[in-house]
This record gives sequence, structure tokens and C-alpha cells, in this order.
Amino acid sequence: MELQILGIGILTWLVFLPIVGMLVVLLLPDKNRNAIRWTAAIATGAQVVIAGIIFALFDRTQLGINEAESFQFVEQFSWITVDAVPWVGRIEISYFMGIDGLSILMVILTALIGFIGVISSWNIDKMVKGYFALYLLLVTSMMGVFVSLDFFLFFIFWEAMLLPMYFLIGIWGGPRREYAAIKFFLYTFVGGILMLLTMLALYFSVAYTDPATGQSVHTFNILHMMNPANYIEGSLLAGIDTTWRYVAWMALFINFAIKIPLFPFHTWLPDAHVEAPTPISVILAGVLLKLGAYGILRLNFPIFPDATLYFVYFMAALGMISIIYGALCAMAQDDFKKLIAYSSISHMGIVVIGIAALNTQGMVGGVLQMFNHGIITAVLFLAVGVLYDRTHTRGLYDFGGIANQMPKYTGIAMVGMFAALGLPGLNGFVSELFSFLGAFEAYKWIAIVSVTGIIITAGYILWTIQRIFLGETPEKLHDLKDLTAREIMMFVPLLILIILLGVYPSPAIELMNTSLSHLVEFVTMGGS
Amino acid sequence: MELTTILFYLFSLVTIAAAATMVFSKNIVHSAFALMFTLVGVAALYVLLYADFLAATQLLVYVGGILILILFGVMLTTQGHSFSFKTITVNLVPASILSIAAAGLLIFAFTTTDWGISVPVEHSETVHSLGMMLMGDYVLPFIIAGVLLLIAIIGAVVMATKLSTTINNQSN
Amino acid sequence: MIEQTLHSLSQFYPEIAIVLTLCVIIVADLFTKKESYTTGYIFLGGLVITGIFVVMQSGQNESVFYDMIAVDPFAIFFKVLLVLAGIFIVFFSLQSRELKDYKSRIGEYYMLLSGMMLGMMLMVGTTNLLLMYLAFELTSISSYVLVGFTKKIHKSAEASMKYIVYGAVSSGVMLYGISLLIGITGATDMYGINAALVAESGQPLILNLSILMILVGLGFKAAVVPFHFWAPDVYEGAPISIAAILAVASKTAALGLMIRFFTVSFIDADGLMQTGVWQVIEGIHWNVLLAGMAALAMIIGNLTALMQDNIKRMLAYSSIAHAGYLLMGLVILSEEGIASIMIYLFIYLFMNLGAFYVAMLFSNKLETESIEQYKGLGFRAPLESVAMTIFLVSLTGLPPTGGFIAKLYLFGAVVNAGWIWLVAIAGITTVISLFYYIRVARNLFFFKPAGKLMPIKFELGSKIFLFVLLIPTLLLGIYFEPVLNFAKNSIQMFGM
Amino acid sequence: MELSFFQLLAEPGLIHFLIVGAILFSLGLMAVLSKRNAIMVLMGVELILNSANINFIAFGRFTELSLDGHMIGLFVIIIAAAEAAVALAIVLNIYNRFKSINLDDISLMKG
Amino acid sequence: MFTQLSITILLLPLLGFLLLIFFGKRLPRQGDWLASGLILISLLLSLYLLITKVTSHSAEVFTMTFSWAVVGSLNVEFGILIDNLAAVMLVVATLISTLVHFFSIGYMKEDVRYSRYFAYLGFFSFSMLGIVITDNLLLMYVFWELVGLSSYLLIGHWYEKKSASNAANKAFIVNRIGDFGMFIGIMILFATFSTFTFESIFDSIGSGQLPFGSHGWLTAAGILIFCGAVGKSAQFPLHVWLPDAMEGPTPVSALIHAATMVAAGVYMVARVFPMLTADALLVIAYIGAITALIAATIAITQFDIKKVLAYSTISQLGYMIMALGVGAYTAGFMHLVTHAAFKAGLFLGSGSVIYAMHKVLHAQNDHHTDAQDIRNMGGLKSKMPFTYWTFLIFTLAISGIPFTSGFLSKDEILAGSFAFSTLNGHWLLPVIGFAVAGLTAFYMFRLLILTFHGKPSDESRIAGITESPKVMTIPLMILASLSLFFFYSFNPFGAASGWFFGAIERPMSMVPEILQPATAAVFNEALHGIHTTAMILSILIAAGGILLAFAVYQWKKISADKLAEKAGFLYKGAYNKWYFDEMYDKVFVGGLLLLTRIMKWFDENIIDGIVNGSASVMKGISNISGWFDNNVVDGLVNATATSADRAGSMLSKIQTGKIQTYLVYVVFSFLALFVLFM
Repeated sequence: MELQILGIGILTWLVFLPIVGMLVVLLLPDKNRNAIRWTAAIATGAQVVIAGIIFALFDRTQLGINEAESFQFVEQFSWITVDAVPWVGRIEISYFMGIDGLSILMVILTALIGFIGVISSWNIDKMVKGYFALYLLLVTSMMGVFVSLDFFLFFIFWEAMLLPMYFLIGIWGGPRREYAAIKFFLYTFVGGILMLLTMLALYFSVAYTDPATGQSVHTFNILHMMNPANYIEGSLLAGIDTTWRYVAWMALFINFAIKIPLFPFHTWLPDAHVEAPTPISVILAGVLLKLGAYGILRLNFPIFPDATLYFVYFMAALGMISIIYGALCAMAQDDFKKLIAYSSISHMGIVVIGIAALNTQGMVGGVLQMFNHGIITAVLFLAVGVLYDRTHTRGLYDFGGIANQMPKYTGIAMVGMFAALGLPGLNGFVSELFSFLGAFEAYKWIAIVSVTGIIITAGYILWTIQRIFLGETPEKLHDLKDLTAREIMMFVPLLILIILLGVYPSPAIELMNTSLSHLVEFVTMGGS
Repeated sequence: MELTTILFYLFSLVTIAAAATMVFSKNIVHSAFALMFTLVGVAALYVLLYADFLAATQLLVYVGGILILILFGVMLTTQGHSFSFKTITVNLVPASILSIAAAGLLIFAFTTTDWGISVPVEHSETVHSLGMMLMGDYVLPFIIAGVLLLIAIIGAVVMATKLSTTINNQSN
Repeated sequence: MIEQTLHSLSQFYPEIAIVLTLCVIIVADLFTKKESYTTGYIFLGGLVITGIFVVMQSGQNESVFYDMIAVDPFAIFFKVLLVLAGIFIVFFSLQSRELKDYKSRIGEYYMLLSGMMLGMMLMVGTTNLLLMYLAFELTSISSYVLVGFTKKIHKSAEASMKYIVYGAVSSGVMLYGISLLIGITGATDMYGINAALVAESGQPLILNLSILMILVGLGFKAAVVPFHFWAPDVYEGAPISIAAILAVASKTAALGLMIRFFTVSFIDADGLMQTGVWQVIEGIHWNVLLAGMAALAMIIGNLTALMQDNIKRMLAYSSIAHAGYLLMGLVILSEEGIASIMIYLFIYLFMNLGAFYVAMLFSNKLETESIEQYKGLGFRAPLESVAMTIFLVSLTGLPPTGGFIAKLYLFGAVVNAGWIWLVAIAGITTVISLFYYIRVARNLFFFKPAGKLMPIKFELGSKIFLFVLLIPTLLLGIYFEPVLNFAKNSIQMFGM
Repeated sequence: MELSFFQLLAEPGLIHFLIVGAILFSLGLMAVLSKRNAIMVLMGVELILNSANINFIAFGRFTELSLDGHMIGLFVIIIAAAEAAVALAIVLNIYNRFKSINLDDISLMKG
Repeated sequence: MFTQLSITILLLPLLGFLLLIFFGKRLPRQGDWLASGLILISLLLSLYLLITKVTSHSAEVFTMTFSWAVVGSLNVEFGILIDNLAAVMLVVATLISTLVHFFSIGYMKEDVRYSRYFAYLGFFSFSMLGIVITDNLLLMYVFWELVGLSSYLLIGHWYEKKSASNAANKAFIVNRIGDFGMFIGIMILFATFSTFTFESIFDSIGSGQLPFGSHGWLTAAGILIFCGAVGKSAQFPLHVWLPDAMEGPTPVSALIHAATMVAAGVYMVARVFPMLTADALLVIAYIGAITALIAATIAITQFDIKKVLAYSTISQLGYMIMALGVGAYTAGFMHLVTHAAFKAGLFLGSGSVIYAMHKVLHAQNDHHTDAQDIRNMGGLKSKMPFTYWTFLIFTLAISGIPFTSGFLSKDEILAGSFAFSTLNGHWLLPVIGFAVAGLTAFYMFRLLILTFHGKPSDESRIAGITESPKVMTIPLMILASLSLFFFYSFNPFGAASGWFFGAIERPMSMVPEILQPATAAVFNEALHGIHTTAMILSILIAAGGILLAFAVYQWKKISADKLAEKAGFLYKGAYNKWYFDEMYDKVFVGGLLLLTRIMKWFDENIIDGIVNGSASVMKGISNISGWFDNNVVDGLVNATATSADRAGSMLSKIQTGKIQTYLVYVVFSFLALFVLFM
């Protein structure tokens, strides 16, 4: 379905509003900090509104995934077309955006977290202008990845995230920010190169015959890549279960596994999180990590169903390792932020085993977990930030008895932590439940081992609560101020979602149900 | 054994010997003069190859021009003390290995290659036809060569002459 | 005969325009000794006129001056690049601090530049080995002098010395190779050579020998490993404007010459045009040779660049690496490859000149070329620093900058041709290159300026010119259809 | 051509001249690589150019590349002259800066 | 009508919770009246529900379901199920909760977080009722965790005390371990039947479907679900959390850790009874028996009044579990109900004692004497008559003396186990059963005597002690009356004839024949034979225990220390709770922490190390060649960087700056290339 504002498609608005904001920010004078902040807030706020509109108008019954006509809010027009070159036929890159059940939750999440990030950036006062310019650029590129259906577009947005992130961590980060920044950059850039090569291989292997002219067109259109009929005979990635297809799958997978981050590729995450300023940690954990899992679902699964079926067990195993491993590492941390960082590794592991289950429960659970984890970690990192602003320390042993000083804060943070712990009635439980159910149907023992993770999680979360909120209050913490109105404002929407989705997840599930069932079917059918 | 053969061997001997002297002599002035003999020998070889005009040009331009230039260079860059005429050699070992290897390679290549040998018409004298070609097929190179010489002169002037205006002479 | 010459002249306006510019400059130089800009503007005007003539030539596809030189889309594409580069270089020179001290000689500077331009324009067009050598020497000789133009500076003098010795030897070897090639084929132009080789190519030994010897010369001009050793020292010693033109224009010209020379001479004309994929003459696998050199260039260039502190030197190594990337396009023996090289060159022009330009602005104001000295500049010269970052990111090849498109098409062509190992090396070295490029950005932004330093003031003109380079670099990242079309239509070479 | 070594020696053909050229070439190379003195290096270059020239002329004599060879030789001589002029000018400049024309004294820039 | 009613009952306490958590501080009296009022209403409602249900619709089962989430093709439904079991349990929960609310008004005043306390109580009642009325495993699991949470919050109510917050963590985590098993059990069932509701699971089992087609998995599923009960009902080996949970306020202990929550495990087993195979039941029975024994032995040696009660609770829970295991379904459940009454009473009684002790100690501002240590009490009988007499009744009840409710249920259980052994010679169960009966009588009277009889160790200390206020004693009396037999059966010596046995019947087992336990008919058959013997035996043993207690502690005929001497290591072991905590700390907690530290080290050294691996290699090389310089991105310890860095420096050394060296390179590489590509 088509929806336009001032003749421009709604998705374009959604994606490029922050860019507009960025330009405004750049034009504003350096001195006028509040104007800059408000511009950012308005730009992202408008994004939230648009996301809301999309949520309202979204048709829950459309399939999406590999069927162009069942995508919604589609905008497609030719961007680069070089016709009839003797050596490659027609070259076509199109500006192709659309939303289906797989991406809509992520879109909403991105809009929300982006907005809340701005609120929590309010007290940043070092090079405000540069900060918000980069921030808005980052938001745009994240949003772009989620809505683009053209691999080229996808890749552009994907890589466009690198630099803003690099500078945001590197300039506004903590003491070891340089190390963290370059480490993040290196990891993701390596992944990017892998993805680039895969993309090229796909591009040259796929050509659909244009019904109008009848000439064969090389295209970056992801949906065309999902159709086995479009693969040129004898091209690199043609056929089923060929070595090259496995290699390509692996290359893509590694790229996404780095973002998720999955067990052996995760070491950038703790550093990046610890060094990044609070809002950026929120963005990192809230949205960036989701990009990895999203990429796997959007690209690996439907484009290489054969390879997926071949590797899926391995994938689940990695997920299991991440769950246990992340949880154990988290338990050993003394740094509040690092602890949450590792906990995200553990929680994203749940996403992975969920989607690796290749059945609807698992898939739904996994995607829902992406959304929920985004919200929960956002709350947790914001909570860390609040404490850090007041005490300038993150050492778990420096705190204690805060519950008496900051009751509001304690209440909010506790809800977040119990959600992370998977307490029923909060959203974390629902998604973990479905992920595990799905995983268990697919592979009993992996699931059973993974579930032990929830015990360890309970362990470190409760231990953290005890060390921070309970017990006697040390002298130096006696004059802590409780949350300000601004801070409460950034927590509230998240908390509402946490409880709402915990009690009644259907609104979220029904969004994606159709698409994900279709995806499962599509993949398990081997892409036919 | 005809005369040409003898002459060939004679001149090539002279050429090579002179070249060798030039390369291995310690004294740069000697080298310069050895170079002169080499060039003359080459000119003679040209003659043996029925390239009279080329030979003449060789003598004029090289012996008459370039060599003098080089000698000037030698004089201008040495304060007349004889010892400083000495030229020390660097990385002798790799140099000799490499050049011997090169020579061997080339000679091997030449002897094993089958050149499409054909004995074309003998030009009694080449000047006229060269002139025609120069105005015909080779008119473009001819023009360009002119520009090249102009540029070379400008460049030489720029490089060799002192700057008129006084400038802060930073020496880093 | 004479009418042939006249007709040829009618196809030769751009070169003529350059030569006339040279003469005008010489004359003008006599009268305007005092102030230093006239000649520059004259040269600029000359270049613009030349550019117009070049554009007017578009669509021509013939060979003039008795098959000495071809006027074909391929040549025209490269001439456009060269003229563009030349124009930018004039702006560089007009603002360069280093040249200020040589006011009285600025006329000669532009004379030599025009000589160089002429040489390069001939290089990309020539189909005759003699003319090729001639053009080569013309370019070289003028650039030798230009490198040493700031003669009072020791480094500059040393650079010119090294450059000329290295160049003389290389061109000598190349000449020897040419002599062998001509001898074995009995033809002095590429078509003849190709014909002779296609007829019978029983002599791989001597042919490989001559090809290699010629490569010594061409590789020297294009600064390809292992014939690149001059580049870092010369770039460092030369005035930035000259370093820039060496890095961009003469590399471009050399690549154009290389492409034409190899494709016209050593391609087996039978397997042509249908698929746009060619095959080499039996027995001469020059593309394997080039592949090796490309790989070496990428590895060595990028690795060595990691260690550099002088920005010009770093850019020198990066340009060596880029030469490696470019060669890949020639290796794969397909029009696609050639086209991607052209796209790459087009984008490379803007981003590399941009990097040099910012380096020059900094060196004008701070009198330093050391990357370490850049610390904290991001706060003192935000616009310039951001621009520098963008240029370097583009050189790294990250979206959404032009550099990404360039790499995309090049890598794409190579992947398509199935040279996976080569493109793998390219990918890895790209990752490595990230470090030295990003290091500059890091020095610019991650450090508070030492002490309380005032923001640096730059002239408005410089800012405008910065945008002239910046906008294409970014724009080509998201909209590059024209370039694609331009390159696609320009791959046609006369006689193929 | 089935000739014994002496017969081969007897009548100087193309190959003889080429070999002379090759020897000159390698001698030039030797000079270029080993002589510290810049001017000696230039002389070496001249040798190389001459060797190439000999090839051209010889080919002109013995193959169908008749006068073209001479033509090329001619241009080579011109270019050699131009190059030598510029080179010597540069050497002079170097001498004024460094008070030496020993090439490996001239290495401010390295690495 | 029943379902709507039950929902109202469920939601009222939640309403109280919400109101108090947000506005508690602003309400008059911090809103205790609100909370108590609401729970009282739901008590009345559930009483009404029980009576109508049992009298008029005894046989019927009322359900109501609604769709919670639709995932793929499968529709996850939540619902409510009201049968007699649920109805009775509703009353128990609400009743105890109400009494505890009122008791707390007195006990908790002057508490810093008074309103918070009542909020949590409300939240607990809500989740407990949820467990009772749900019709499916998933929802039960949800409320299961929620009661866990509320117990966590209430145990940690005085979180300034490290011991309190530790106890809270311990309770939650130990329960999590049990829930882990339960969760896997649920997953097994769901993976097979793709439903959570009880009856559809039972039906599909009844129709012969088996999890993964094997009997083994069915038994496993049963046992795994039982794991939940093991955690919640503090059965061996997960019983360790309950004693520590006594760190919470005493009324909380009465409500959660004696009467209701811990009984939830029993309730759950009763719910899933139809799907339990004989093997599973046997395991359950033995777990119960072992728990009962261990706890009873420990209880003998404790001196903290609440600890004693805690262990007795565990032991009684063991009874109930054992009863279910052996198939004495109704008896087990009945013991749950009776035990709820008298154990809550015991706790509240001890609460009032502690309250009094606190007051008096506070008055003498004596802060080192432990107000809960029975060695510091004694002779309170005269000072606190209400408390004493009620306490006596409760003690009689728990010891299983005729005319008390405890006698009815316990006697049935013992008989049941006896019958079971006669059916399939597991004689160990009844032996343990009877032994524990004796032990119970002994330690309960020990407690009673040491607390209320005899002389206080320090006369002056308890001189000023007084009876607790009405708001605390009235609940005690109510409970005391509820601990008498006629509420359950008019025949004091046979519960079987009472309405309770009429209302609650053992459900049909749904598992395949070969896996089934002895059917109800067979069981009752066996029961008849030995019923009287069992009764007499139990009375005698109880009496024996009581006499022994009097002999030792009242008349000092036998010296307790002597006994301890005699018992030797047995005494020591029991006194130290058989070292369970120590062992768990060493083995599990210690092991886990060690593991985490290993992991951390692994993460920081190995994983990064692998990334940096090639770095060290390159380092070796570069150290040999002696150059190495670090001016890539500073401090970036990274393989690609360092190795590339070093390679770069090596390469840049090639660039000697000597032009002729370059030329040598050129010529060399020229020849090399020729050789390579020729």
C-alpha cells in the first residue's frame, strides 16, 4: 500500500527526517545548544510519530519476505540504471524500500530508542553540534537498514553506521575510547568487506529478465535474489548446496555474527559498551545488535535456504554457547556496564537459538526477543547512566543501599532488571519462552542446556541488585538525588512497553506472525 | 675474411673496451674520455650498418654536444683537486651480478631467437629519404621533439641558473 | 600527404591549444615578471580552451598523423581527466605557500606544467612506440624539473635528482625493450605489432623480455610495485601541488598508456566483442604478470603506508596501493575491467586531489606535513578536517562516498571474472588501509588541541574550492549513473 | 641457419650487433648501479641509450624495418641530448645544495 | 458465575497492590485498612464460592478460557478452572492471608516501609490465587514465578540486613533451579501436545499419545514438573532456602513460608496427578519421606524459635508430598489444609512472642540478646495466656493428637503409606512416617516447654513482658478453633466420613495401564485392612514423643546434653543441618563463581588472544629481525594492526633513501619477475 506525505513516500520521511535534522543542526550556531538539542528531539520525535502511523496502518495479513507485492509502504524507483552494456547486460540499482512483518517491529524499536537516546543525550555538552549531527546520521542509517530491500541500499546504510559510531565512541567516550572505537570499527569493517564480496557475487549471479524489454537485468534487488529461477546458469552462486553458496552464507553470517555479537566474535562489544557514552550504549545495545539478527533473517535465511538448513545446527550451537558464556562472564564482572554488555551477549544468544529453530514459535520468539531485549537493555543502560552521572563510578562494589536514597530510580531499575531476568509478567519472559519452546522442538539438548542460562542470569541479576540497591548505604552516597523529570520521561515509555508486552504480547506478535510463518515455510521448503 | 668483418670486430672491440674502461676507471675524467671513444666506436658501427647520417649525428650530437656537456658538469662539480676526481663505487657485488645476469640473459635470448632476417634494398645514402619521412610519417614526432627540446631548455635554465630575487633560504 | 597532415591537424586542436598556451606563457612571462598570477590565469584559460576542444572531439574515433596517434573515446576520456586534474592543479599552485618564494620563476613553472600536460595527453592517445617514448620523455623531463622547482629546499632538490636518475634508467630500459619488440615484430605501431603477433607468435622468450622491459618504464610512471621506489621520496620532496599532479595525472596517463599498449598489442583479436572478454596472445601471459604486480602493490603499498608520519609520503604509498587496485581491472582482460578502471580513476581524481589539497592548506598555515602535528586540528579547522576525513574515508572505500563506488565496480569486475584470490587480497589490504587513513581522522578529532589555540582562518576561496572537490566525492557515492555511462561509452579504442 | 661457430664468427650478422648492444647495455647498467658519482650514472644511462640505438639501427639493416630504425635512432639521440642537459642542470643544483654529487650522500628522505 | 467470581477474588488483592505501591504513603494509616479490607472481601467471596460449589455443584468443573497469543497456527490460551480442589485452596489462601494482614497491622507498626509491606502482601495474595485458579501449566508457571518474586521481596523486606538480602537471593535462585526443571517439563509436554492446559494434556495422554513416543519421557516430564514443587515446597535437596527465609517478618513467614506458598508445590502435584506414572509417584513419595525425616531431625536441635518451626514446616510438607506419592491423595491435600491452619497459628504465636520479647528488650535497650532464641525465654505461660493456650492447641494438632485436625489428616497419611507398603513392599515409607510422627511430637513439645513453661534463664529480662494486642491475638484464636476436628469431619477418628473426603476425590490416572499406580479402589481396599492399627500406632508414638519431651525438658529426668552426647555425631550433624548449606556453598556456589572467573579470564585472554594470536607470531619474527615500532593507532593491541604494523616497518626499512639501492631493487625484481613469469 502506498502512503505519501507531500508527495514523498512515508518511509523516505521516516528514514531521512534525521538527516534533515542534521542539516538544521549544522546550520545552527555553536552557541545555541538548546536549539540544537530541540532540533534533534523534534526530528526523532517525528520519527516516532511516523512509526506510530505505520504501526496503525500496517496490514497484519500480508506475507512479505520474498513477495514484492505483499510488502507495505513500498517505495521503488530506479536509482542507477545503465542499459545494455555488452559485458553485463543491464545494470540496475533501485531505491527500494518496504516493510513487512519482519521489519516493522525493528522500525518501531529504532524510532523509539532513537528518540529516547536524544533525551538522555541532553546533558552532553562537549561539542554538542558535532554530537547531534553524528547522532542523527547514525539514526538515519540504522533506520535505513531496516527498511531497504535493495542490497546496495542496505549495504550503503549498513556501512554508513560505522563512521558516526566510531566518532561518537571515540570523541565522547570514556578513558579507553580510542581502543574501543577502533576495535569496533575494525570488527565491523572486516564484516563489511565480507558482506561486500558476497553482495557482488550475488549481484553477478542473479539476473532477472525484464518483462518489458525482455533483456536480462543484473540487480541488487534482494527479493530477486531469493528466487532460484533468477540465478544464471553456471554463475558462482547458482545451484543448490554448492560450496560457494556455503562460503557466501558463511561470509554473510560472520558479518552479522559480529554485529549480534555471537560467541567468538563478541570481544568488541564489552569495550565499546563500557567506553561509549550512555546514549550511544543505548543505541548500540538497543538497535545495533538487532541489525545482526535482522540481517540473518532478511538475507541469510531467504537467499540461501539450502545453506541455512545446512548450517542451522551449528548456528544453534553458537547461540547456546553465547547464552551460557555471556551469562557466566557477566557474573564475573565488577563493572556495572560491562556486566550489562555481557548480559546482552547472553540475551542475543537466545535470539539466535530462537531463529535457528526454524519453526514459528522460535522465530516469533527470536524476533520478539530482539525487540524486548532492545527495550530492556535500553532501560538498564539508561539506569547505569543515571548512576554514573551522579557518582562517576560504575564499580558494583562502590554502591549499596541506594534503594533508600533513590526509591523511584530503584523501582524503575528493578523492573528493568527483573525483565532481563525473564520474570513472567514482563516482556523478557514471553520472548524467551517462545524462543526456548521453538528451540526445544528443534533440538532438545541444546535447548535444555541453554535454559540453564536463566538460572545463571537470575544469579547475577539478583547479585547486582543486592550490591547496588540493598544493604547499608556507604557514606559518600548519602546525598544522592532521585530521578529528575527528564530522566523519568525517558524511562516511562520503555517501562510501559515492558509491562504491556509482558502481560499481553499479542499486539506485537500479530504484527509479525504472518510474515514469520511464511519465512519459516519458505526456508524449510528449501526456498521454493 | 672480408674487410667489413675485421672492421666490425675492431670497432666493437674498441667500443666495448672503451665502455669497460669508462665503467671501471676510478678517475671520472678518464671515464669521460673513455665514453668519447665508446661513442665514436658506436658511430663507426653505425657506418658498418649503412647508417651514414646517423653516424654523423652521433658524432655531432654526442661527441660534440653531450660529452662536452658532461665534461662541463665534471668541471663545475669538482673544486679542481685531483683526488676528488676519484669516484667510489657502491654495492659492487649485486651490481656486477645483476649486470652479468642481464648480459647473459640478453645474449641467450638473442642467440635463441629466430629474427625474421631479410636483406632489404641497400640505400646508397639515407639523408634524403630520412628527410622525406621526417616531413611525412614522422612529422608529429618531429614537432613534439621540438617542444621537448624547448621544455628541456626551459628546465635546464630553471635548474641551473641562480634565482634573481632573494628568498629566505631555509635548508632543512 | 600534406592534406593528410592538415586533416590530422584538424583533429589535434587540444594539443595545439596546449602548445599555444605554452608559447603565450613564454611571451607573457617576459612582460609580467613582477607579479605572479598572470601566467597562472593564462595557463588556466589555456586549459579551459583545451578542455572545450577535448569535449568537442567526443565521438571521434580515428587515427591521425599516419597512425601515430588515435583520437578515440578512450583517449578522450583520459584527456578529460587530465585536463580536469590540470585545472585543479592550477588552483593548488595559485594558493601554494611553497611557490610564493619563487615568484620570479612562476612563469617557467607553468611552461613546464603545460609541457607535462602535452606529454600526458599524447601518452593516452599514442599508438606508435616511438611517439610513446617521446611523450613519455616529454612528461618525465618536465616533471623532473617541476619536482625540483623549489630548488632552494634540499628535499626538493634531492627529489628531483632521485627522480631523474631513476627515470632516466627506467626509460632507458624501456627503450631497449621497445627496440627488441620492434625488432621481433618489425612494426613500430601497436596495430602492426598485434598483427605480426597474431600471425605468428613463436618467440615467447624475447617477447616476454621486451614486455617486461617496457613494463619497467610504464611501471615507473604509474608507480607500481616493484618499480615504485622513487615515489615516496619524490612525493615527499616535491611541492604539494606537483606531488598531487604526479599522484593523479601522471598515474592516470600512465595507466591509459598501459591499457592501450597491452590491449591493442597483446590481445588475440579473435575472441573479442561478443562477450567483451578477451584472451591473451598464446604464450605471453602478461596478465598473470600484472596480477602479481597488482597484488604486490596492494600489499606493500598499504603495509608501508602504516608507518608513515609525513602526510605526502603516506599519500604516496596509498597511491601505490591504488595503482595496485587499478591494475586488477586490466588483469581480468575484459571491457568491464577497463570500464571499472576508468570509473575508479574518475573518482580517484577528486578524492585524492582533495586529500592533497587539505594537506596543502594545513601545510600553508602550520608549515607542517607531519600527521602527528595534526592533533587537535579538528577543533581549530573543523570544515577542513571534516573534508579531510571524508576524502580519506572515500580513499578507504566506505559508503556513501565515491571511493566505495569505485571499489565496488572494480571488485565486482574482478569477482565476476573469477579472480577470487586477487580480490581477496584486495579486500584484506583494504582493511589494512583503514588504519592509516583513519589514523589521520583520529589525530584530527580525538585530541584536545594542545594549549589554548585559536581557530585557524582560511580564505573563502579555499573553502569554495574545497567544496568543488568535496561535493563530487560525496555525490558520486550516491548518484554515479553519468560516470558509469561515460565510462561505458568510452571503453572503445581505435582499431579494436 | 646451420653454421659452425667459426662460420658464425666469420660473417657479422644481426646477432653480432645485438650482442655488442647487449654488452654495452649491461655495462651501462653496471655503471648506473655501482657508481656513486651522479655524472658517472648519467654516462651509464648514455651507454644504455646507445645500446638501444645500436639495436634499432641493426634491425633497420637486417629486417624489413629498414629506415624506421634509423628514424627512431635519430629521435633517441635528440631525446638523449635533452635529457642529459636537464640532468646535468639538476646535478649542478644538487651540487649547490649538498656540496657533493655523491648519490648516497643525498638521502635525506627515507623509510 | 464461579469463574467471574474467582477472577474478582484474584484481582482484588492486585488492586490493593497497585493502589498502595503508588499512593501508599499518601493514604491515611498508609493504607493498611485498604489492603486488609480488600483481602477480607475476597475471603468472603471465596467462602461463598466454596460453600455453593461444594453443596450444590460438587461434581462439576467450571472453566473459562481466552486466547493470549496466536503464534503461527498455534493458539496459546489462558484460562480458569474451578473445581473443589481450587475452591478449597482459594479459601485457605484468602483466609490465612486475611488473618496475617490483620496480625501485621499490630506486628508491623513503626516499620519504615509499612505501606510497601502491605502492597507486597497484596501482590503475594494475587499471585498465590493465580496459581490456584489457573487451568494451564504456563499460566501456573507465570504465577509460580510471581509468588517467588513476592516472597523474594518480603524476605528482603529489611534489606539493610545483609543476611536478609542474602536469604532473599537464596530463596529466589534455589526456586529458579526447581523452576528450571519445571520449565523443561512444560517444554516436553508442549513439544508433544502443543498445548498447556491440563485437561487437553491429560486427554491426549489418555488417548495414548506419549512425549517423543516413549514412556521414559512421560515419567521424566512428571518428575521434572515435580522439580518445581521440590523448589517451592522446599523438598530435599532444595529445602535449604526455607530456614533462611525466616529472615523476613514473622507474619510473612506464617503466610508464605508455612501456610500457602510452600503448599503450592503440593497443590501443583495434586493438579498434575493424573499424568504421573507409578515410577514418578514413587520418586515423589521417597523425596517426601526423606525430606520429612531430615527436617524433623534438624528441628530437634534448633534453638531459634522460628527455625524450629521452619524445619517442622519442611517436614510436614514432606508428609504431604509423600502422601501424594503413595496415592493418599485426599489425605495429603487435607493435611495441606489443616497444616495451613495450625502452622500459620504456630508462626503467628511465635510472632507474638517475638513481638513481646522485642518490646521488652527494647525497653531495656538490650540489643545483643536474640529475641528469637528459646533459651532466652521460658515461663511466658503466665505472662501471655492467650498466646500460650492457642500455641498449645496448635502443638497438639501438629503432633497428631486426637480431636485435632492434625490427627485426622496425619493419621490418614500414615495409614496410606502403610497401605502402600502392603501393596508393593516399600516398607521404608511407613517406617519413616511413623518415626517422624514421634519426632514431631517430641520437638514441638520441646519448643512449647522451653518457651512457655519452666523458669526463664534470666528472670529480670522478661519481667516486664506483656500479652500482645487484640489485633494479634484474635487471629490466633480463630486459627486455634480451625485446628479442631469438627471443621473437617464430625467423627474425630475418621476423616474419611467427613465432607472433605466427599468433596476431594483422587482423580483418575490418565497414563497407560502399565505405568499406572494402584487404582483408588485397590488402594482403599488395602487401606481398610490396616486403618485401625495405623491409628493406634500413631497415637502411641505421638504420646511417646510428648512424654519424652516432658521427661527431658519439664521434669529434667533425662539430661538433654547427655542425649546429645549419646547421639554424638548424629546430634552434631543434625545441629548443623546435615551440612547442606556448607556443601552447596562449597560445591555449587563456589564452583560457579570459579567457573565465571575462569570464563572471564578466558574471554579477556584467550578469545582476544586468538584475535591477537598472529600478533605474537609477528612479534617473534620482528624481534628476530630486531625492528619494531608502534605508531599505528596507539595502544591498539590487535593482530592485524600489530602484524601489519611490523610488516610495514620492515618494508619501510627497504626504502633506504639511496637511489642506487632502488635501482638495484628494480633490476633485481625485473629479473625475478622474468624468471617467475617466463
